[in-house]
Amino acid sequence: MLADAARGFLDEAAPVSHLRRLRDEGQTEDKALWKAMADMGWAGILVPENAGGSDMGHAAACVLATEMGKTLASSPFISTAVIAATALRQVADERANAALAQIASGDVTYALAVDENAKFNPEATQLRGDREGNGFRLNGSKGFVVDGGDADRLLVLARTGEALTLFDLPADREGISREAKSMIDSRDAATVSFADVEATGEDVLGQVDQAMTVLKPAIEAGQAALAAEMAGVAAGAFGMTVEYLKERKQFGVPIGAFQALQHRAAHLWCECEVTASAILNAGRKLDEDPENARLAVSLAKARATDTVQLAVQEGVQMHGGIGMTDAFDMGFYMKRARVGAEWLGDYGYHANIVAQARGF
Amino acid sequence: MLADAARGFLDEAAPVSHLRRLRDEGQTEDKALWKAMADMGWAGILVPENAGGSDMGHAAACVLATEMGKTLASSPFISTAVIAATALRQVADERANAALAQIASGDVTYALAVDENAKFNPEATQLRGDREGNGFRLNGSKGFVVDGGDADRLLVLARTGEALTLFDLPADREGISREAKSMIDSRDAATVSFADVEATGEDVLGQVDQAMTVLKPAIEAGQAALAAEMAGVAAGAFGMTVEYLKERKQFGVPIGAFQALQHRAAHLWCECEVTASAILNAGRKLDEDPENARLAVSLAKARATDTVQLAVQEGVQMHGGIGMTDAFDMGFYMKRARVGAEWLGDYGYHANIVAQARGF
Amino acid sequence: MSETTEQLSTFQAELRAWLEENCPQEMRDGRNDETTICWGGKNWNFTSDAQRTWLQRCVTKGYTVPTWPVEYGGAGLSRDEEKVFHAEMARINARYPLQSFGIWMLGPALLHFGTHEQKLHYLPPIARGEVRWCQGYSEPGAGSDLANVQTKCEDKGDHWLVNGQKIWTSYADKADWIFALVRTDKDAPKHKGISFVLINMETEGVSTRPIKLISGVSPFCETFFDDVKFPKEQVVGTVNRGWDVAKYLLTHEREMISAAGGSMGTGRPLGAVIADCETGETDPVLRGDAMRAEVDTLAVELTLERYKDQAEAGGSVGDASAMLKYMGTELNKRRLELLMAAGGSDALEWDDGRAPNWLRTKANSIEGGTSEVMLSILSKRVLGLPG
Amino acid sequence: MSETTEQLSTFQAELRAWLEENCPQEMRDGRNDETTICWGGKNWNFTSDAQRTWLQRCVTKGYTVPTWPVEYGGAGLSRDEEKVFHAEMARINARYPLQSFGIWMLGPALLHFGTHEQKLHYLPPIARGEVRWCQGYSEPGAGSDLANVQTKCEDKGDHWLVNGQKIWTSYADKADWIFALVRTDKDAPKHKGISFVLINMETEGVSTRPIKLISGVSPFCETFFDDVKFPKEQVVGTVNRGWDVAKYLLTHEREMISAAGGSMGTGRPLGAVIADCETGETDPVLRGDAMRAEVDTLAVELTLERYKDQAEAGGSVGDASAMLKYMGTELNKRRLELLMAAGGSDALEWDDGRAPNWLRTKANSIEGGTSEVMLSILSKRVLGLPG
Repeated sequence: MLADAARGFLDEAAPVSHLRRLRDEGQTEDKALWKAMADMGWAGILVPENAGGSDMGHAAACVLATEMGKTLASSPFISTAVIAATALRQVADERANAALAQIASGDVTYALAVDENAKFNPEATQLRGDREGNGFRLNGSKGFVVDGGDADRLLVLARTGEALTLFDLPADREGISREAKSMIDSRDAATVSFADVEATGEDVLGQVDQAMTVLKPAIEAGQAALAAEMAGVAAGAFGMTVEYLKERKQFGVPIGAFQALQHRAAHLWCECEVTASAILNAGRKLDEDPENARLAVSLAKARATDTVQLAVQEGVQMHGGIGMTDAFDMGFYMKRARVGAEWLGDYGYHANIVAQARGF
Repeated sequence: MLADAARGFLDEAAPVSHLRRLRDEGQTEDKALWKAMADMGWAGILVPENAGGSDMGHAAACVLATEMGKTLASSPFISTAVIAATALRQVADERANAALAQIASGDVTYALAVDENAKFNPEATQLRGDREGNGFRLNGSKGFVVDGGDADRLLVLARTGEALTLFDLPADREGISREAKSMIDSRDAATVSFADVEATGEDVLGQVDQAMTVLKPAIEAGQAALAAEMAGVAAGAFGMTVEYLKERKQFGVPIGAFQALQHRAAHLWCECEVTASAILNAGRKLDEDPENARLAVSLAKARATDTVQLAVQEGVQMHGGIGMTDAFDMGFYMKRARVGAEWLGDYGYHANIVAQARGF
Repeated sequence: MSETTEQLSTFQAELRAWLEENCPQEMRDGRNDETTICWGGKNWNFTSDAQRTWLQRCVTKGYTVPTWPVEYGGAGLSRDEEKVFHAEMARINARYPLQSFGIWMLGPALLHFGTHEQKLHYLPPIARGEVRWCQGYSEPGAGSDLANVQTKCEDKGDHWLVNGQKIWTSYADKADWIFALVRTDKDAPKHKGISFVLINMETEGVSTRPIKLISGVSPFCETFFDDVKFPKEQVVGTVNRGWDVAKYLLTHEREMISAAGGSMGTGRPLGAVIADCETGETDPVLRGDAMRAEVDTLAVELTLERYKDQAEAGGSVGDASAMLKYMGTELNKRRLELLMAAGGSDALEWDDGRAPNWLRTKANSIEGGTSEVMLSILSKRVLGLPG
Repeated sequence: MSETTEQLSTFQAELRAWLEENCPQEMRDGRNDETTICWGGKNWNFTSDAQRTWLQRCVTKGYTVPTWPVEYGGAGLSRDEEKVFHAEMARINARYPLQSFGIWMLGPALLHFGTHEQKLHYLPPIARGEVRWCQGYSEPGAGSDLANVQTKCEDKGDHWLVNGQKIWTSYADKADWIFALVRTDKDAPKHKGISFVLINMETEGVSTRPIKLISGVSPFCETFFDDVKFPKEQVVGTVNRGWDVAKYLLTHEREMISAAGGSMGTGRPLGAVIADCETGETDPVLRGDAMRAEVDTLAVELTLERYKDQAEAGGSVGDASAMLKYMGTELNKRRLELLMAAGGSDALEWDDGRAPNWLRTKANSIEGGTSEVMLSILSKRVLGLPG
């Protein structure tokens, strides 16, 4: 039901042509679209009702993310409505509630600034948060800050001595400079530099030296939603491909009548179905038993990463020459899939977590 | 030319039914067959002419091994004519020449006793060769000694202090006991135990503490020949499968008319062709530049291991139910392929050598 | 059908206590391979007293067929209760008390197509492990084309007369009864002249011959019918409409073979075996492949559960069950290849025991419809591709 | 054709000395990507003086087309000498002085099917990098069916008149001439009414429109012929037998695309890139996949060499070249996927430069005949499977 409603809205308001238009205009953000999503309760899907949210939970967030993936809708949904909202909920003090309300209303967007190298690895954070008086002074830089070019606020992971602390800062705080990157998926990502940025105890999200208490659930929620989006990207690419197999004629017959393509398409469908199970399971687990969702989330992200790669590769190949052209949408799916594969941990990262959880 | 002659002989003297008959009779050895091979110069293919061999080189040995693989001919060819002959050639003293002559004539067979655990790893040898007086006392045991149940002599790798020494012993030396194993490929392999086995300096092949000088070329020659045999096993299984695709009718047409099977068969053919190149290259390299053949040999073994697995798996699957029955030959190919995958280093072992040689 | 959480908790607590008291220690090793399965039947030889005791105790509670109605020998569990049941069984590593083609296949077919009399007559003996069934679908040369039924079954007024031959009949040499597809109208179109019949294997004219597989075992037979007479009422569903029953059953068979994936082989989790392997930690190829296989295994198991939930909720699984069959069996082959690789040369000896399991999995993607047939079904019926 | 070892050694020594003296340092970085290739042609803008110098020096020795006969601008090298040539070039990481469709495709076609006059007229300007050629094979909607040629070419007595449209013409907007398939007999069977013609791109009525690819670049164009007239002698081979030339050329194209595999991408060996990757050493999935790709790369390269040897020895490669195309391009896609994975988030930025190469490889298994067409060719013509 939620899926149907979302699909109806997205097909209308954010089809692939919408992303294409943004790209052609050199934009990565559509404020009106995000406002419309907020009005439907999407921005507040993980925000408590008393803070103005719809509080529908992670499984529902995954449903939305999947639908967004199908049309490649460009929005700060995962960064803001999933990751930041989940982080803020772990704190749940007055200030956090106010921030949650601003998320739900669509007025404030967030980005997560964690990565410092080419691979996701929060524990390796080097950005320094040196104690100074009652506060901190931040120095260092973050790369691949998804949605970081346009975001109003940043969640910044910093090394405070031996431990890690999470800061919630306005993006225009003095000393922060952002450089928007030209990304292959035509979405927003930035490098963010911190030069003597001052932060107070007020800016710390959760407890000093206890970043992971807040960040772990936020990252897991984000990984699950991203996996869901990737499953949607796979489904979108697969849908286009199956339609093409039925329509396109070659040597006098629809190419979907060729058994080799039939079997590959059927195999891909099976992979999509199996991945869908892992996504459903991750959303449910985050709602029902969030303390123990690690395995379920990594399973979903690993499967989705694998499946979406196969879906876009088969998508391009089965479309033949037209699949390679920029004028056709398949390339957008392939590029988004590549970004989704890397963000918040790649296949090997998550498969390794699965293996460890399974005792090897 | 050599291949054609070999094929003619093997189709007649050692088709798969020959291995089946040996198995059904509980045998692993056919002395008459080996004698016939020796008479054709196969046993002496790597033996110098002055020791009665045909000295045709490693590329030729690989050609023979490939043909033997096609019909699953059971013989001590790799253990004796390739591995032992190559080892003995490294020494080339009078005693070694006499031993080479006995190999060439087919009168003496060898087995290589190296493995002690489930994975090939000569450097990890623990079997003790303690110095005693002018000689040695051997204690320990070797597993997966291929052709070791029937062999007349054993090449035994032993730890002599920090270093390794290779012994060339008669299999009936006092203190040696052999237990033939029931192997899935119906070929000869044994566990060999050494209890206070006495060896003299005469029994050392090459220099004391210098096993690898002799053993490394011997193992590389064996690996190349085994890779070649596996390429032959793949070709044999593939040949049966293509024939079946042409003959077998299902839903009223030959199953080879189904495009999905056509493409899989064509892909398999491509894999076989590419592996054939790696085999040819390994044989040539061993003949022309044996000091630097490590990469070429591991490349061949890795590729052959991969290809033969695909060939037998597709072979069974494409044959459907009949492929699963013992009455049909495909199972013999699958089982030999499995043994060939493990002997003298598995895929990961050799792929790792390739990676290291390529700088990663 | 839907219980409150409280009811479920009560059920779980009672079940846990019952299992604790009734499941013999020997039956708690989680094994599920050819040497430990209890197949039941008239001539069954229990491999241990514990196996006999465990079966008998489960029979009294209906736990051999937990979801079947109580009147037919089951426990009448709902889908949620069934999940609890399996979870509690798994918690103590309990072996299944009984497995059989009667449970997996004939039971579901009779529950759906059988008359009340047929259900009462045939189901309870299955639930009690007293009658062992085998299936007679495939015929020599027909291969994947299951509707290509040549075995002739003539209406002789007061009885049927059947002549012909079946192949790939699992354990026909050990079964008491067979359910089979026979041709009752040779002039009708291929799918319209088939009936689904039940025949006692002791009937005069029935004979079997085991087929030895490459794994060395003989789970399959050829089965011959030579002027075999049997009563008119031993037909399930409508005469000449047996293909409907067969199609329905194929769905169950697919799920069964797929479900077997997770627990086949050694019964130990794949990761544990790889971890034990000498080079498992250091060989990135083996470790990487094992990681992939583990990810896929968990996801396929979740999919099986999801489809069961869907079926329980009234949604039809239908042709999509071909996906479970395909993915489950292909995955299982991959898993057993990895177990063999992890076993190195030790696994190459027959005595080691791994090889027969490994070779047996090669049949998984052939029996009950090949992977190729599954993909064709999916491509045409689920994706709607032409041809 | 076969030299003594001594002759080869002499050639090698001379070549090495020549290269040492003549190959500019800047041309020794082994690069071979869109930004560094020298395509030549009337309007070519050299990217550096070194690029110009390097081309000119190679032209004087015939090293732009080392195996072509000297009279047509080549160096007349034998197969063994060619191997030495490539080995010595690789030893100093020398860039190719010139690449073009004239060298790869039209040249071989003319050498095989052209008249002596045609060879003398067309080949030397290709060898000197003065004329840049493009190919006009595919037409809109025809896809893999290259013989589905609709572009109409009429015999007007003293000239040809051509009307129609080509698609996927590589760099047509930068080319001086095009070689194209046109239909000269619309009533003949599909493969029997096609001719292989040569048209100057400056001829009135020829126009092009670039096609932007997902990688952001536009290596392909649509090319339109609108009442284009050209001389009667600009036909290669026999009129209406152009398909023979096309088939022959496809073989060369397959080898070309396949051969490009090894050197495409960053030009660095895969392993080095993986080793640099943060998680390359510890992530068994990435490392295992890279090991596999490296094994396959070396074996495919050996296969290409083997087939070249075979062709040199007089054996026909023929349809088996479809294997080189298929294996080479599929492998190249795998390699670039791995390079992207090794690059992590850095590789996701356009400025990084890896992404265009990665996306470009996706076309490799489509252009010049899809992987599916290659597999069908192999299955029918090499394996002899029916249908």
